[in-house]
Amino acid sequence: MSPDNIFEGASGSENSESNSGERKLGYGAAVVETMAQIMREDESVFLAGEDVGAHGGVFGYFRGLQPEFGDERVVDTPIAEQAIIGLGIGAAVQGMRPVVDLMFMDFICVAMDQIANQAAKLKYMFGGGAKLPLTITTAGGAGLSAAAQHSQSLEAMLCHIPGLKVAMPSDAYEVKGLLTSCIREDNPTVFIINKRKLADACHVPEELFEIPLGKGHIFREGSDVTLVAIGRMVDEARGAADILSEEGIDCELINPRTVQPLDIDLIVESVSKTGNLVIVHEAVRFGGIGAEIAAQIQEEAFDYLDAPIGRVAAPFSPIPFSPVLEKQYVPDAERIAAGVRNLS
Amino acid sequence: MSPDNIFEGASGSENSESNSGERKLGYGAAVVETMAQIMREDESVFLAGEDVGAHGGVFGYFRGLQPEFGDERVVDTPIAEQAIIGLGIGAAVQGMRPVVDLMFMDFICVAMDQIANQAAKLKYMFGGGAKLPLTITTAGGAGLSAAAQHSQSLEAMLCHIPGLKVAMPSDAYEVKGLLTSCIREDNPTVFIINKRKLADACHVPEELFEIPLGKGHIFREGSDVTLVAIGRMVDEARGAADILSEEGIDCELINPRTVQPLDIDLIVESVSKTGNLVIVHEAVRFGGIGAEIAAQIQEEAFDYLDAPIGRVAAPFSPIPFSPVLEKQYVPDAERIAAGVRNLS
Amino acid sequence: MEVTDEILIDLYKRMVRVRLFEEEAGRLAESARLPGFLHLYVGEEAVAAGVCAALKNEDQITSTHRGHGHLLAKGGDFNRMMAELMGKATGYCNGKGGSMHICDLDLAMLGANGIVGAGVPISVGAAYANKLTSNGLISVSFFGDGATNIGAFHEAANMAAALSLPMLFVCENNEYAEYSPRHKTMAIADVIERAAAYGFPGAIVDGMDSVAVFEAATLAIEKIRNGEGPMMLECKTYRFYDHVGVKGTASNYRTDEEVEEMRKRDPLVIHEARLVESGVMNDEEIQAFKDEIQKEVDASVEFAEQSPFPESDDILVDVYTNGGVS
Amino acid sequence: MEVTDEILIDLYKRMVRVRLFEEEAGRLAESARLPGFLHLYVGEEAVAAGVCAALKNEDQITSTHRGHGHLLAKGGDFNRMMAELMGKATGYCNGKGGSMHICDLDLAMLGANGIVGAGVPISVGAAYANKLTSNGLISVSFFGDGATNIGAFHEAANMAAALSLPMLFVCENNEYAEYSPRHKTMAIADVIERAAAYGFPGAIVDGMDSVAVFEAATLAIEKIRNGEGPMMLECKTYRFYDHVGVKGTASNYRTDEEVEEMRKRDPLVIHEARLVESGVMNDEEIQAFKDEIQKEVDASVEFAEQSPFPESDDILVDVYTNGGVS
Ligand SMILES: Cc1ncc(C[n+]2csc(CCOP(=O)(O)OP(=O)(O)O)c2C)c(N)n1
Ligand SMILES: Cc1ncc(C[n+]2csc(CCOP(=O)(O)OP(=O)(O)O)c2C)c(N)n1
Ligand SMILES: [Mg+2]
Ligand SMILES: [Mg+2]
Repeated sequence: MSPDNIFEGASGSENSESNSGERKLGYGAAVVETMAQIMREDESVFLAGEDVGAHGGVFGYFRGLQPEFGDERVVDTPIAEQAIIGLGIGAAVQGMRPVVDLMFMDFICVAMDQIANQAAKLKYMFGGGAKLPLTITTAGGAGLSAAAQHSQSLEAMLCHIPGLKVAMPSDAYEVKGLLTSCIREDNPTVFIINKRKLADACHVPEELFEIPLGKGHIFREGSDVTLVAIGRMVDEARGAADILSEEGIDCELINPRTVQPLDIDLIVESVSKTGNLVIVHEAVRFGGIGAEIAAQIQEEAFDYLDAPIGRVAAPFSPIPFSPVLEKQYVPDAERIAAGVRNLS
Repeated sequence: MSPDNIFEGASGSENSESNSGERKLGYGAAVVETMAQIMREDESVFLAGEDVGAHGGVFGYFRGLQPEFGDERVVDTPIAEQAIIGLGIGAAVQGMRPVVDLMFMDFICVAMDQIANQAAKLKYMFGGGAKLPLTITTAGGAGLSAAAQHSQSLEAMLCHIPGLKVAMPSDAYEVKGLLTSCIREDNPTVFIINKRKLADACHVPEELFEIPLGKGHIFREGSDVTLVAIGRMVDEARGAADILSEEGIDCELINPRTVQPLDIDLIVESVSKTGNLVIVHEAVRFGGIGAEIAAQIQEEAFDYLDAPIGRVAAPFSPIPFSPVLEKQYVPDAERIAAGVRNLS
Repeated sequence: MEVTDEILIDLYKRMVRVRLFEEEAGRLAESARLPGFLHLYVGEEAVAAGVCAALKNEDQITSTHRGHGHLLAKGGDFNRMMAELMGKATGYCNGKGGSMHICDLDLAMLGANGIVGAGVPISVGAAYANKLTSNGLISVSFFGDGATNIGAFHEAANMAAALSLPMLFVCENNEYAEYSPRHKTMAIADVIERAAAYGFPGAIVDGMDSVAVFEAATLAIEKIRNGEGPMMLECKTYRFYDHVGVKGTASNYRTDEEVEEMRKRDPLVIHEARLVESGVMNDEEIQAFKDEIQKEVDASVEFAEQSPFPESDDILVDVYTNGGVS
Repeated sequence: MEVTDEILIDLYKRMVRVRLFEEEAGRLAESARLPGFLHLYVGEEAVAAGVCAALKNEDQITSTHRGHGHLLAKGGDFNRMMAELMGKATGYCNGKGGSMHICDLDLAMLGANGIVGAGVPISVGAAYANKLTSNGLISVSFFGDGATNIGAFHEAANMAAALSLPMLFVCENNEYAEYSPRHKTMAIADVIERAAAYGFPGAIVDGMDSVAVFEAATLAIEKIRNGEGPMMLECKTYRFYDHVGVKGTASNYRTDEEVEEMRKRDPLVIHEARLVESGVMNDEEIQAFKDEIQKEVDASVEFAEQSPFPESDDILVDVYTNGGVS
């Protein structure tokens, strides 16, 4: 299989850890490359979901896996999100390492019982006896005019459920490192693919590597204000940092990489240096992960804060279809920059 | 029907708005009295759910309704939470005012698509044409050794979904006033009954009355620290206030009554007086409604805060079965008092 | 039951409206003039037309991700639909819903739905309201073959049966769910075998023949209105275009030959032959009829393109009845 | 198939273990010595016993809110179960799960479940692992009649059929879901009619007769192990106590006469008669057998009561493998 030529895009962001290398890989292509490499080395990994097999996933990021691994290790399922998660849980308890796909993140709601009441709690309810090396992949985020039921960022719902880990790769490098860690992890993880990032390429090592779950990353150092951005918002925050730097405001940009566990120490450290914090996410502001970060930071870095913590996030509405509305809806570099300027 | 003699309990809290009157009614009995009175005055109200009819609900708070209103207006359904919510949505769009019951709050996960992707978004996706006067009743909260799947407080998941309103009555008075408002409201509401409060009685007016959704209530005035407590935690916070008052700490106790909309102005006002805030909820701390309150308050009352905002909530684990563990798990007056003393 | 000339024309009109509108929408999508995902109903027109022709205006329907067909067959407005597909303020949903959320409450069309199977429970609710108010209406849910594999469908079908609701289940069996052929996702010969699991009757219908669908639906609806409880129709049909949009995708989930073979059973062609044969319309009249409707379609494109986009202030409007929160 | 004396004794032992343990648990609950909700299996023992006797130890089962019966019938340990019911650190789940989450992974019992129907998809996953690894094992899901109304059951049953998994569906039809009689929540005569909707065979079995269950299960399991795909058994049974706990509740959802009538078909009594008739055991031997097991039950109460409660530090243990978060 040759995943390398799918999703290739000229645009794309550079991960600071990866500037050295030369091979570039697309964000979507990184999913399929990682899956293939892991499946080659670990017999217990398999993939199940709607149209992940013959079609290679509706976004194509599983393309080529079924031809290589066959239709038992890459299995097309009926439209049955609850049973898809259950398939993963039952197989994981039996010692497999299933990767199960929910096509759109919005569909976690269809399967929420299996995710939140079963997968997340099973080990605990069972008194610890079980391991649950289950990975749920799903595509989140807006920007494709896919409207209210196919564009959501619902990570906050998952973060509130003890037992889950939640990864949100912001570029192809993180796709590979985080997906590898998720699949090798003995706990249920949700791996959130941003559907607007698929074509963006950056340097990605050929070999498998792990990015630890729970360790954030400083994308750019700065002294005036800390920007914490989640998932694709890292790109927009970088844009904001560029704008602001021309105005003499020096931003430190932190990408938590996983929102559960959350690397609060890294943020505390940064804020204790900059004295200012703005958090950016695509999800609705009310009750988003930004609220938790703000609550923890005001607690742990109270004396360092020069101004209230700002949040730049989506307004309190479902995601509108019309491109003109959607564009207003999703935070972008300009709005983030404005959020920083507004710190008072 | 005579709901008055069910759920009667000697214990029980007083709602400060209600000290004047004399008739006392239990928290659970207030549900059934309110339902009955509303159903008498409004033909379009009906109740549907598992065992709500012949059995009167597993907690008994619908007892007597089916004998009075018949088995079409109080209908027992199959075990089918998705279809129960759908039943409510479809009937509400047609102009009825359905009340649909999900026995335990944990079961919102089984029906989350219908709640979060359908009910909450329908009006918006339809460009405003529809009204959705739907009330979802459900029993939340721990304390009955009902373990991880029958004890959760998941209001934060609902608050993050634009389109829903979420009420959490802390006593029988609020049960009546908030339930009346929810049922008369033209938007989908979730009415969260605390299952440990059922027997607690307080004064409740005989006639129907409304408590506005989105208006919090000051339960007790104080000058040193603001306590914001949700649902049953109001009782525990009152206990904490009593303990602390003996130590010379004067607490102002606010009950938001609804967590969506959230009466942030009331809290800001209080904090601008006291300079200190501790938020208390039964849900897991990470990503709970306390995070949102803290995030908003640090933003809007930054200059008034003398110390970081504290949160007293459940630890990051599923709810343990064993009574000894569960007792440690759920916040109580002592832990809240400790949380206030810890403000630094 | 007699299928009068008026009915034949009515069925034809419903189908042509869907076909010509959607062909146009397909062209617009191909030239990137429509945002978002577009799931075309072309090839399946006989189902929506046959069922909707058998309904009263006030009977409710719920729909799927493939919703234009259902709404147009029920009498939906070209202008408001085309404007919606373009995300314009004049659209059915003021530009907020798009193709997957098209609805028209005045036509008792309770919405397309982006979540497979999710419309079926909502139909149950409408049926329950009908029952409670004894308004004599029935509620119809359209859903695909693939949708019958999901829990929401099952719960709704069983609930409708248990409560004996006035509801018609219409399965549009086009033998695929996205790119998965049906035999891979269910182990039964016909979807209709599922009706028995809920205890209601069902029938298989030629979903390429609008008269057959109309007759079966009329029969079923009569019984349902008489209080006999829910029923299900499995309409064997086929989608002529791809799952999303028009062009085929990379994966070969079905062959060109299969599509060609099925296109021979084009519901419009079948119906046109019948119109001519029975002397209801001749070829010229048919062409004139189509031209007329094409003009309306063209006008709708014009209307949509001229229409303004929503204002950005609009984002927070209609989240709640009576104003916003938080 | 020959049902040997050993098998008869084995079946009896499984049933008696459930019965005596649960009667004891019921007494403890009545005297408020057990926290939480207790859903007793008494009356339904023949189902779990018959099925589990036909299984290999390593075959997986998932269970319901009524899970003690399944685990005990599969060989579960009295001490650990009683300790769990009391919330003790020595319990099956270290006191963290309680009655509704009883499990024993060493016995391939993948858990009771507090969410109706939720165990069925998990069984599908175990069956899929069996298939992928060709380990020759099968996965069994127990569920109630009421559970067949919920989406998770439907999705799981269809998926098992579509993927042709080695899985046995065992419906324990006790004719009630909590306080709702079955005819109010489904419009079919027998639950087994649902099997056809997924395309797998099913059979109705007398769920009060452990031999009948054993024979039907053995037959089904043989076919399933041979790769013929899933099957379903509907075991007609009855619960002798209330939905929760022991005592009847206020509502008259069933009559005392009905309960008395069904108690005449007590699976233990039926089986004891058979044991005596076929000369496998006489009355004294039966009594001795029971006394023996009662002693173990008594010892388990002793064990549980002597056992410590978990430490409060324990709350955050086992949320995650390899330590905690946040
Ligand atoms: C719950 C859910 N799962 C998956 C999808 C993605 N999806 C959209 S349409 C579709 C296929 C539906 O098949 P069918 O019901 O047969 O309808 P058809 O497209 O053939 O008309 C799928 C899987 C979805 N929208 N919702
Ligand atoms: C999703 C869900 N809905 C409702 C309940 C409450 N509940 C617990 S047991 C039960 C009845 C189950 O009936 P059945 O499946 O026939 O099993 P039985 O109790 O008769 O053994 C119900 C409704 C639940 N636990 N989970
Ligand atoms: Mg289809
Ligand atoms: Mg039952």
